Amino acid sequence: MSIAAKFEIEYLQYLDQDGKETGKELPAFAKDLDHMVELYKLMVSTRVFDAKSIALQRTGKLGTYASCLGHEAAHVGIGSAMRREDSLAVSYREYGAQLYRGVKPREVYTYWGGDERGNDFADAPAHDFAWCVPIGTQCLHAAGSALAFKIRKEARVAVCTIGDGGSSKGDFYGAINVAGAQQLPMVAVIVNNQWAISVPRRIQSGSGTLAQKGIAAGLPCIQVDGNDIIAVRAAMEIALERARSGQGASVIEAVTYRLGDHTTADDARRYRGEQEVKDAWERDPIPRLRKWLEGKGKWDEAKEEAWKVECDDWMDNEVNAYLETKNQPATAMFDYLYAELPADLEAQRELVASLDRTS
Amino acid sequence: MSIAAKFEIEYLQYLDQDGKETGKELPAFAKDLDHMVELYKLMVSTRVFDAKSIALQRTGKLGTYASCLGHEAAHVGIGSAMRREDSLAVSYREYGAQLYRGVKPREVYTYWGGDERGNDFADAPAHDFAWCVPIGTQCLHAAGSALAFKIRKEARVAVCTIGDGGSSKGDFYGAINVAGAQQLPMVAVIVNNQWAISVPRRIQSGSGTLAQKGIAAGLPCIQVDGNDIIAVRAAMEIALERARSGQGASVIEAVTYRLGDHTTADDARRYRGEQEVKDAWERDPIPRLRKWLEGKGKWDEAKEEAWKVECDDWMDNEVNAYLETKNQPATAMFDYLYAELPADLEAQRELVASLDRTS
Amino acid sequence: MAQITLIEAVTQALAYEMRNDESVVVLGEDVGVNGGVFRATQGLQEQFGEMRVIDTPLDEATIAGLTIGLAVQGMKPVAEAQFEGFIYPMMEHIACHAARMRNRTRGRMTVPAVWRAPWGGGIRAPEHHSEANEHLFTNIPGLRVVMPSSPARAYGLLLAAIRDPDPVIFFEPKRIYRQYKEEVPDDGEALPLDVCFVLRDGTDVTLVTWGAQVKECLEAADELAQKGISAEVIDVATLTPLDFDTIAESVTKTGRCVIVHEAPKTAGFGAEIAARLAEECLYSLLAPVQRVTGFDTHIPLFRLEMKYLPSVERIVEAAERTLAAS
Amino acid sequence: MAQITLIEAVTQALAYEMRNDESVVVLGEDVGVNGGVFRATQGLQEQFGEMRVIDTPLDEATIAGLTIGLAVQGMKPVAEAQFEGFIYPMMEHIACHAARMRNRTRGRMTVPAVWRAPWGGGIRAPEHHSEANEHLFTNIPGLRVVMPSSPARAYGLLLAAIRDPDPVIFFEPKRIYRQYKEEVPDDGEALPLDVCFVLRDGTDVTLVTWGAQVKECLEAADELAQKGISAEVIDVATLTPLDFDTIAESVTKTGRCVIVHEAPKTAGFGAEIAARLAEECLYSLLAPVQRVTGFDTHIPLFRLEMKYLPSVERIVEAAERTLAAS
Ligand SMILES: Cc1ncc(C[n+]2csc(CCOP(=O)(O)OP(=O)(O)O)c2C)c(N)n1
Ligand SMILES: Cc1ncc(C[n+]2csc(CCOP(=O)(O)OP(=O)(O)O)c2C)c(N)n1
Ligand SMILES: [Mg+2]
Ligand SMILES: [Mg+2]
Repeated sequence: MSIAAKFEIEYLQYLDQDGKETGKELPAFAKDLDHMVELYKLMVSTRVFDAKSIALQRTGKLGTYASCLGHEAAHVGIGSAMRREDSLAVSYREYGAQLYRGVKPREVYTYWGGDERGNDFADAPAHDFAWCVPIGTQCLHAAGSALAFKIRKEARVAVCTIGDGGSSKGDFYGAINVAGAQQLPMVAVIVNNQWAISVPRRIQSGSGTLAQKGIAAGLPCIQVDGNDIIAVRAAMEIALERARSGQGASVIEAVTYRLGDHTTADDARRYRGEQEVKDAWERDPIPRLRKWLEGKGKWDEAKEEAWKVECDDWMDNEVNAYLETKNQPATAMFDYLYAELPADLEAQRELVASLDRTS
Repeated sequence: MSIAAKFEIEYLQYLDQDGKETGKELPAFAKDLDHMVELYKLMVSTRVFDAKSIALQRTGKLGTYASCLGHEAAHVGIGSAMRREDSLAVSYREYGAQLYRGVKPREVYTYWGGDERGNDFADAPAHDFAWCVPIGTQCLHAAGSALAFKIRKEARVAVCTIGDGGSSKGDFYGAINVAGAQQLPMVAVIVNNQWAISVPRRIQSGSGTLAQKGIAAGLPCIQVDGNDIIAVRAAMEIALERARSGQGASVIEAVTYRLGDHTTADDARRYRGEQEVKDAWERDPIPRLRKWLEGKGKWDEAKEEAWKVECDDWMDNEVNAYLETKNQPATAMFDYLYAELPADLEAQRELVASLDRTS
Repeated sequence: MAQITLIEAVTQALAYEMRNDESVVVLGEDVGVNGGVFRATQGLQEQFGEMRVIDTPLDEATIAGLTIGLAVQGMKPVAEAQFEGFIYPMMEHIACHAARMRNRTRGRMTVPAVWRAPWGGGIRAPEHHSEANEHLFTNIPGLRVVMPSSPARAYGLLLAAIRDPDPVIFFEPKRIYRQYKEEVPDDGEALPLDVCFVLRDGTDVTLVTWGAQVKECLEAADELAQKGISAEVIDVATLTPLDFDTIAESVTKTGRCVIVHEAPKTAGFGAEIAARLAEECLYSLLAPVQRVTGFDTHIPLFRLEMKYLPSVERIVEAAERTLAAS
Repeated sequence: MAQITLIEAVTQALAYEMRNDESVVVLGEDVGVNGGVFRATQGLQEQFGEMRVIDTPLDEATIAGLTIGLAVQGMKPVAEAQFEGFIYPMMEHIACHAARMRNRTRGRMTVPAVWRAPWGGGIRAPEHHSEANEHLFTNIPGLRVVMPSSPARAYGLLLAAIRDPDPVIFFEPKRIYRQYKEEVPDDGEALPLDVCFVLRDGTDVTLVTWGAQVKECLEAADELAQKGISAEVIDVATLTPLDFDTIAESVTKTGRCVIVHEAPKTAGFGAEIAARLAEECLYSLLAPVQRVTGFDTHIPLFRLEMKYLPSVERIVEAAERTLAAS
């Protein structure tokens, strides 16, 4: 038999679900334990933020919210590996990555609270994309960004994240395919949390791994334990370096689990069993990193308590800032439609202004 | 290193470009030399038909025409492996497959001559799709057909063909992905003729083979010499049997070459070198099969001449039938829009009828 | 007989037709165990199995293309776009194939399929979940574009849509999915797809609308009645092919017309109705036609969305304007 | 100065802007060595290299999404849809992102991109190569939809489109790509994107049109002149946002209006213009508005396509009807 091509998909894991090292030599960043403590702290604060978001929604202060519970290692792993000049294109739940890059909780709340100003990031890089609700489309925006970087010969990388569900959409394929054909500086991370609302992973695709989707585009691809931040971060570093040095794009599948409902509008008990969720909690990314750090003497209960207090203060501050935000005037719907309002729309804007005055 | 998955892409070839057997044991159908002569004859008649089409276009009797020159082994290999109850969804150039299934040259001419009636196949299976110009879309129609067959528990297979260019389109990915996820009785054949109009294969994708695109969908995939009809037909038979027996879909890449222009509206000299085309003629599928049959004592010059005469008669007949076809009345644009013409369109139809009477 | 909501009427129609015609299948994202994110397909997979209620991969082009393949091979698929704002990747298949297959093949192949989609704003949903894009389909020949505005019409029109031998786009105004209940006998009686429904007779002004705005128009008619103005209210229901005769008859009688819809004004479907009036009823018009619509902006995120949607107040005011004009 | 065709004017504008602004890049299928299937990008790759004239894989969603990514990161991409009939898979990106990015981010991110597409019928092309789908975009806020009708306007409007800070859909009427030549100085002068062009003054009837039909309207005006009827001809040029004032002024003067376009009648962009007339110029209308358009059918394959397209004869007849009416 004549063989035209051969492929292997590596699976990467450094810490098992009990926080034990698997034996593989740790990457450089993981030997910097102070840095690892920083990563741990961000994972914890992301979870605190997430719980607060749900509380806000339950008390009517927020619209539909997509929780990131359980995704902290994947998201922080992605965000922490990137440079500020890189560009991030997320879908809607990757807060851990975004917070790392400077998006503020108050911005998250403003957007999911029904106000466009949440997307006008104050501190995060201006070249990071807004939340992207139409599934998969962000991958092509990342590819376009990567193309811009390549054309301008900038040593920057465009990163996109996509769900297991999203990996079925033509846009994901289009993005990795053009990234492969044009050797674009891009990294596509499939955050496989096993569910796309109620649709389980097996219904999305017959492929054994989602990482292997990259083979279709001729890209290096790897599957990592998405609950092991060291694995996620390590794979990201390799892929980012590959892209930055002109060697093209990569696909990373981070295998994790959506511990919560799809969004606050969803009730996952309708379609998935309790046992599956219980099992997934055993793989929770936060305790395993904590155990590891505790084993290294870098973390303990007192530190945990102190950090949670800090997180709470931070959240209070952010929530207050959010709650104090007044609505935009109704005319705001016209004010960023074009660089300048076309004459033909002036009468409509005036009508809205008058309605706004009377109501 | 822990490995999550491994893949190999087989390359299949029975006859080399000189018509010599490569040593691999021939499949059963290829041992039936009379059948092989039939296949050869259809490849030749397809080429005769194609030359006539171009002549018709050059003399103003046809619109834009997409030649199949050089694709005869791939197309006849596909068509001849299928059963009548299977369904074929082509793009626009797969005449060799269609002729095998009963589409008439006069129908081809009628369609490319600007008349919808060309798609109302008289003898080909009514469940075979019309020509499909929007690239890639036919793949999903095949997937939908396969789903219908599966739902109804029919032992039928839906086959689609797609170009190297088309394999970049989201629809191709969507089709193989859902076929893999739902174990659909489908076969997707990528007819890789190296060019998508002026865009060379390498610009379509960074993937080493196009066959490996199937890995993304978790499908068995194989690359075959698309100028070796035995290889094409053998791969088709395996894939069709797999699908028919409930084992799901496959992807086949048939590597061939577009020896002519993209269509009669194209001039390939603008973008590709003469040498490349010359080299490709060395791999012409027709002489190699002829040499092999001649070696087996099943074919000779006299037979060739006799068959060409038969082909010419057949073409004369078809061309005459085509040229005798009167235009539809202009009102025909209304008559197959809905099962029944909606009342609101009656006045428009009447206007067209009156214009038609006066012009 | 139980009282049911509009969304329950959708489910009832689907279940009825699936029981009576085994070629009917449902497909889309989350339509299976979950019963759809709005519960339109609730219970159907349990009743009819995974082969007839099919969760698809997350790709709208895939859903649209599968639907065409199914329909061409003799099934009657009812596909769901989870929200109207995600329907764009279905358009190539709908416009290039569903709408054209019969024409392309001179009747050899047909696409008796339905595309359902929750439509419109007003439910405080996230971005892209509030679109009103009927205009994307009303210019495509070969399609029917249908929008119910009550539980009974949802039931009857959806049955008609499924039975129709040609492709139908069926937009469900999600704002009124659960707005009220009414008795809808599960008798399998379809409603016609070629008529507008006159919901209220009147003599002074005609309010023409469809979908969720029917409610506001009926309320506006009440308010106008209190002011001594008699408004006729027409629910267009099937936008294309349009039953213009019913509208023309009404406007010929009243001489005044207010068209109300949620999509942006410019090139919305209201333009077509106003255009037909300018072509065919000019001499009956006693006052300029009025359009009360969404603005030519994107529907804002939910804090401001109610300022975008046509309100009773704006409709009443427009109707009064038509009366002041002459 | 050489005389050039409309398509050469497109090339000239692209080359001008690429020379003067290195953020301008061109991308699409076959735009490179081949120079596009109509030669719109002929010679550009030779001049500006593979990094600025980019052949993409064959996926329209890919082209559209890349374009947005490029634009957001500060480039000025000009994307090509090879034919307007293949633009559907671009729509999600155009409608959900290009048109909304500025609004979504309160001005933080913008999409200064152009999508070019050869548009319309009449060139004896195969199926799907003759579509006139401007209506798909005219209802989308945040876009500009532009269509030139002469070499000079193609040059000036395309320059304006590329320089515009917001997304522009630029439809090129392929039937008149090479219809005639005129002098078009390569002076980098853009034309405004917010005005209709009055191409011929008249007093009796206003012919409103765009794209390829401008030619038929001008010919119709000649014929009408011979019959003693003075027709004003307006080339809308930028469909949205619309310069309705110019149209209103004309119709207020003439009292009669014939709208001519190639797309199907129902819910075509002509409906919007007729609707505006019914709303804003009712009292000036001396006769019913007339629309001379493609029919509400798919444009037939080429043997019958000329029976589908608006003809001089149909335009003249409609104009005469408006004069007979009053
Ligand atoms: C194009 C499109 N189709 C459908 C939806 C509705 N929708 C929102 S999230 C979702 C599931 C996404 O699943 P996945 O990609 O796995 O991401 P996850 O939510 O698990 O992070 C769907 C179907 C959408 N937002 N966009
Ligand atoms: C969606 C779509 N985009 C663009 C085109 C224009 N077009 C027609 S054929 C073609 C190239 C197709 O190449 P390939 O898929 O390799 O098939 P081949 O012509 O080589 O058989 C293109 C771009 C089209 N028909 N449909
Ligand atoms: Mg998921
Ligand atoms: Mg090809």
